[in-house]
Amino acid sequence: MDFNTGERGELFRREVREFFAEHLTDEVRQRVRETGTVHDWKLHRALGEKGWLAASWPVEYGGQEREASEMAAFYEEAALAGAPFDGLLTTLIIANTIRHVGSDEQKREIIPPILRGEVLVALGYSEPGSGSDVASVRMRAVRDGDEWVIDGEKVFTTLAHESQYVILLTRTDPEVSKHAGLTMFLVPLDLPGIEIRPIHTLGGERTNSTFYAGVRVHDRWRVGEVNGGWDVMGVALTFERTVTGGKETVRLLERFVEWAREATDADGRPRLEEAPVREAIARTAIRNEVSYLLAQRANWVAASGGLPGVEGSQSRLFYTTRFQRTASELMDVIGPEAVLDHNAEGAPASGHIEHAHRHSQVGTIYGGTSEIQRGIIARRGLKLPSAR
Amino acid sequence: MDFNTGERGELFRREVREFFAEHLTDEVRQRVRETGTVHDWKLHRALGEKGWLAASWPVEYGGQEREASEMAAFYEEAALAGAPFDGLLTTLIIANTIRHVGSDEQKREIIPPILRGEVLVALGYSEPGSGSDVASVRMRAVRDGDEWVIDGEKVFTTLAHESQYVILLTRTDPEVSKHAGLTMFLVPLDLPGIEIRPIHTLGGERTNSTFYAGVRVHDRWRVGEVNGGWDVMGVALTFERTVTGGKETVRLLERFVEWAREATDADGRPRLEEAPVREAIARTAIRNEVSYLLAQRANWVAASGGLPGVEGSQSRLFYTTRFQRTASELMDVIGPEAVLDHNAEGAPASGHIEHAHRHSQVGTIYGGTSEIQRGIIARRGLKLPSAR
Amino acid sequence: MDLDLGEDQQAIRDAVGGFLEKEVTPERVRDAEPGGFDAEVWRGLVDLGVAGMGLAESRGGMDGGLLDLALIAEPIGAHLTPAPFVETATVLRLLERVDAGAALADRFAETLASDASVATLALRPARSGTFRLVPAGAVADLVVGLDGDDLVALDAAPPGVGSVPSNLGAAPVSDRDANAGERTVLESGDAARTAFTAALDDWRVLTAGWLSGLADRALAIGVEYATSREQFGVPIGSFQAVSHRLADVSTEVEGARLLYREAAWSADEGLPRMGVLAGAAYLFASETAQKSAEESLHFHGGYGFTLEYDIQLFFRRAKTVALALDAQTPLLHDLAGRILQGSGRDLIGVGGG
Amino acid sequence: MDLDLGEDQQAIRDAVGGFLEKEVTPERVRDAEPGGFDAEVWRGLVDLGVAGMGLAESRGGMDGGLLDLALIAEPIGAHLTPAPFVETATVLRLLERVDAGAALADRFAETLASDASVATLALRPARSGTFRLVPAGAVADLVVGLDGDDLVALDAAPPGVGSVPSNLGAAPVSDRDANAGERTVLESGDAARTAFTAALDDWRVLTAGWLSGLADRALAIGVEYATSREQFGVPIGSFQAVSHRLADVSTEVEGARLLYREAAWSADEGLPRMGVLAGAAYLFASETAQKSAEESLHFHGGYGFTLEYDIQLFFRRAKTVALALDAQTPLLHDLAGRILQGSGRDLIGVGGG
Repeated sequence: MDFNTGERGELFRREVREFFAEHLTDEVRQRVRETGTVHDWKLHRALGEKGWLAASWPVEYGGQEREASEMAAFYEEAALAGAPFDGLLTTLIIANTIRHVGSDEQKREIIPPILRGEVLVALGYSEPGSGSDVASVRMRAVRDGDEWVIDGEKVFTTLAHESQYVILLTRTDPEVSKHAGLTMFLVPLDLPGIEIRPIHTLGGERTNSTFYAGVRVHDRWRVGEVNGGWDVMGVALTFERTVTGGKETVRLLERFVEWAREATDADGRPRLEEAPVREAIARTAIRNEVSYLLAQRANWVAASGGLPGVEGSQSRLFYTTRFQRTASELMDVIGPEAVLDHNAEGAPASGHIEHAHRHSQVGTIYGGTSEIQRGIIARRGLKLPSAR
Repeated sequence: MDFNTGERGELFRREVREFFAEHLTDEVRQRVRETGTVHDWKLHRALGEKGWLAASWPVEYGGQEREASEMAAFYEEAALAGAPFDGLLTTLIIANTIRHVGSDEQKREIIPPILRGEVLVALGYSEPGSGSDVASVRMRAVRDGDEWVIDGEKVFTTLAHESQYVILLTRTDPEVSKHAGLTMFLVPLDLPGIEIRPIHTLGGERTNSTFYAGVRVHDRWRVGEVNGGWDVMGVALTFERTVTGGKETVRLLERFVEWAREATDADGRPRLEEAPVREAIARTAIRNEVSYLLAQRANWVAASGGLPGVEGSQSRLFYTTRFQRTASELMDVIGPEAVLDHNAEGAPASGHIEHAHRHSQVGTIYGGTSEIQRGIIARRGLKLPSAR
Repeated sequence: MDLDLGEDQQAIRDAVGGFLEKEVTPERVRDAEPGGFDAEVWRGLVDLGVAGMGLAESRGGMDGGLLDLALIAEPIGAHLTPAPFVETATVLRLLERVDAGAALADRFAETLASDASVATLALRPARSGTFRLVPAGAVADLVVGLDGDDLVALDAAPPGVGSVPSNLGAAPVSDRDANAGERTVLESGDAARTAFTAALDDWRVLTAGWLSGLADRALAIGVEYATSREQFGVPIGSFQAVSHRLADVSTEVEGARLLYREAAWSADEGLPRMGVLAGAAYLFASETAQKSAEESLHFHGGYGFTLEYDIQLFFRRAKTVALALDAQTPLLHDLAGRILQGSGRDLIGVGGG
Repeated sequence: MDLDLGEDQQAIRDAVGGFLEKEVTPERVRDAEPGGFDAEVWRGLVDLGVAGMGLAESRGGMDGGLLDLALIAEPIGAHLTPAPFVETATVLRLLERVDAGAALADRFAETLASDASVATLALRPARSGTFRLVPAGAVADLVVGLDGDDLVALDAAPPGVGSVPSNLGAAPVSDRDANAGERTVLESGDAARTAFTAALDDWRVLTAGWLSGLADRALAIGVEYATSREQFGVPIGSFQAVSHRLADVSTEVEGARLLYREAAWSADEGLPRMGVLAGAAYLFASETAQKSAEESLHFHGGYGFTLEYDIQLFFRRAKTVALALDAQTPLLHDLAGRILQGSGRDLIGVGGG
């Protein structure tokens, strides 16, 4: 038993920290905050030049074969630096999926530009009528010779407005049971018939609705078998679960402590001396450590060759619910000024905690709601009978 | 809109308070604590002499026609005094039920001695296999001429060992749907074939398992129609919901404040000056006031001629869950000595809070679990579709 | 015990409810962001007579008690109305109560009718000559607050919604100079502190009413969504993971409503428990409003996170109003202090005056 | 990162687990109430070699590190074993660490083998010459504690289980006279406080292991009940109201386990974070054990409330052990103080040493 993340991890951590210190400017952070587009092409290409976009991959696929401890350090440092990496995350999920189940042609065409940081892929699973019930998608794809004609609508197609491709879960056979009639396509976003409309969110981030009217896609863009979309989805979800595991709460606590050291009460005493402030620090630190450990456990299972299904759900459930609770509690401790946001002069911690309060609300939803995670844990982890 | 409980209520409150000050001795309290039998015959008969066992009833039935405010004051004062009135509660539920759906003979035979405080009735609904799913009882009652032969087992037959009667929910027709084949009987506990075995509980209270082997009961003890037991149960449950609405949390806070005024920390300062102690007082007081108001609302609905189904469930849900949380939190504030019980010298608040921690665990179970209450509120109050 | 509203109370609630339903739509609430003030809506409330309800009849008011006012604050909160009803009502009650307030009350009654003036209470004593983050401070023509030993009223031109520091709930808060404009000392010394505390308690009760309205509406939105939204072939409200949590919220919403009403009633009855109940009502309504909005938002799934849906409007205001007075722990300590000054049993939940 | 147990660790866990499964049945736990001590069970742990595992090999021990010990504390807690493993292990580590402890360690190693002696740490400094409510104080032959400026070891006849003040968890606590028996000063001044703090941290980690075991077993009992108990024709574990709450508990149980292990590992590695992790591990395991036992008890329905079912044994001990050291808020303050002494990022959840 060894909790060390390993020497290689620590070496790489320092390198990553230096990289972000150099490339992640306040200007980038500000632009991200103002536009809500959590991606920066310059930074992304710089990561590509470093070879870090898929650093864990085999050398033959353009990777650096970095071990789990290094990858954990990479994502931790990116989160701690507040790097805008939503595009990196979605794109790598699909790159991984293509690498495992894509055609050789797809691999050749897609993977090199992805790794160079020139191409982003957005996720098109959710539809207005389907959320937790992912398999109930209605988007139709109908075969027409060598092509497929796609009609329908997707929501929460985050970064579609910056991406070159979108991966679409479509219904190709409406006659069979809902999981059996799905097919996945990787669709270039510059095809005729595609429309992208922004959706603005509580956290300030922009996402999109995307509309597809008679979009003609060549069969070579099909990923996996016809009507085998649910299997592809299973592969993609595996990568989704292992990639996430944020450090936003650590950053949150750091900013809170910074604030408490500087702020003073009506009598001029540092607020760091106040009992509720200190209790909040202790509570948050405990949650953060448990979040860290549950994430490490999921990563360790993956690194040991396992599929961290239950472990991933536990990590995600704990982290996201505690992130919400912590942000809310920290505001309660700060008091009336806590509601000031980053645009207001003198906002505590430059509005970071207020933003976290808003932003954290999405954590218990995307990538599977907390209810979905609890269901997975109950059924697969605890072997409880199926939910009614 | 008027939150006064009314002058009559306050007058009666004083009278009741004086009664308990006179009749409820420390000796009684101690015996109750030691035996776990939450009933005292002498006190019960004294209540009967006062005419208070069914004080709200019409004069013609031996009542005093006291209004809702007086009854609320009665139960509040009884709870605040720590009076052992489990027997009063179960017996009155059945007395009320008999008054509404019993035969004239049953009324004549049962009600006068009940009101004199000479007779107790225990509740025999639950069985080992049936808890929240009350209607799934298996106890059989088979007709044999003018008699019924009863076989089966009941659990949680509290006070059976002190009672003259038990009300039994039995299955008289196993062929029909589970709610349709039930019949209710009022059974004298001195009949041959009945065995009573104690069950000791976490709260220190004693309850019983009761066993019935070939018990022959005359048909005149049947309450309501043959196979109409579920309707009788509905009537009985209505009375159950309106009677309860404890003040145990108020007593708990009083005892906690008393303790905090007297106890000192390592430096000799009164613990009442400690921040966590004061925060706990404020939190508890808020919960207590909301508990009080939700109970008053249910009583008001009942007093206005309504059936406080949703209101009763909300009152019960809030009160019982907060009682648990409060007892646990107060212990956390007290510290290491909080675990000492009433038998230990120097136990904080004479062990009252430690006992409340144990005792409060049953509140979210009896009279319908919190889950049952939430289901009622969701379906009937919020009109949400049936739970799956 | 009678939990029904009086006839007059019901009639005014109906009138206000009709106005709000028609005028204060979610679009209107959005349009008032980020300044948080809609002058036309405020004018409407003035014309309905509710803005000045707490004034004496001789001044054109209705001599409304705190309960009457709080019962109006509830639907005003339910609609997230961008108009300073709570703030103005708090100050008018104060002016009616202190001798030195009479002349100001006369004058305000006039400008209320003519110009839809706004009054407000600075919730925290001035620090270095500034009242910080005063609710409705951006639009208030009259600001009352505690400055050292004096309870002062400042008749001064408001800085306008352009001065509002960007904030979570689009509240029209603003800092106000404690020495600006025409300054009247209403009370001094202990009398000032007593009057200020009483005004704060009024504000707490009215705000508890406002937050109860918010909580109730947020719950209704959640219930409606859970009833109509289907996943796995059934409405999501049929899942216990959803329905049981909404049942908890509904219980707390009922509790919050009863508690603010009891607090307001006790003020009108002149009961000493009023202070304790006001403190309890504000804290409980704050907690309930946040929980209701959070749960309801969560059950919207991804849509709850979008600005297109209304529930985020509730979510953002619940926290903002809950934090308007102070951090949470000091509020608990204030309440504990009041409870412990009282005579025990009467103050901690037996009720019945 | 390697979360598998080492081979030796697994072998000892298996041996201890086999012994506990066979000997420390729920009946045995009940029989030891209210005194909370079973001499035969303790003798068994001595004979297995685990009671003295932390002693140097030269003294007949295994030179076990804190992680080795904590990994044993977990199944010992899972069985609610009425034997002072945590207490004795804490003191033996202390004696091995301080110079003045060598002679005592020698002697204790002998009496442990011959008489199954018990050692314990008084968790709070003596007040007026008394160590109050010392864990295993009723049966400890050797009590170590802080008395003023001195860290003292008292070799004195234990008062026996008859002296145990009746308590929730049937813990063999007892008050101990700080001047009774043969008194050895182990350290004085700052060195005494440092050594005492280190011993307390060991106790925290071992107790966190014990509580994690309790939490895990309480969860397993709840899951088993929810799987087999039917209501409305289906197992109650198929209701989300049950299954989702058990899923929450299981997540926290995993977290508690990882956290005590990381804390123990960091002690063995000599990392400065050990103090923070020990404080966090004890608080989190306390919370988790209580929640697990409470939820599991609740899902038993009426049976959970009876003394016949085992879950109440877990419920009662969870709170008792959680409160053994101090009230909850002072523990948070202690932890906050340690965090703030540290160098920020390393101490608040990035991990990786």
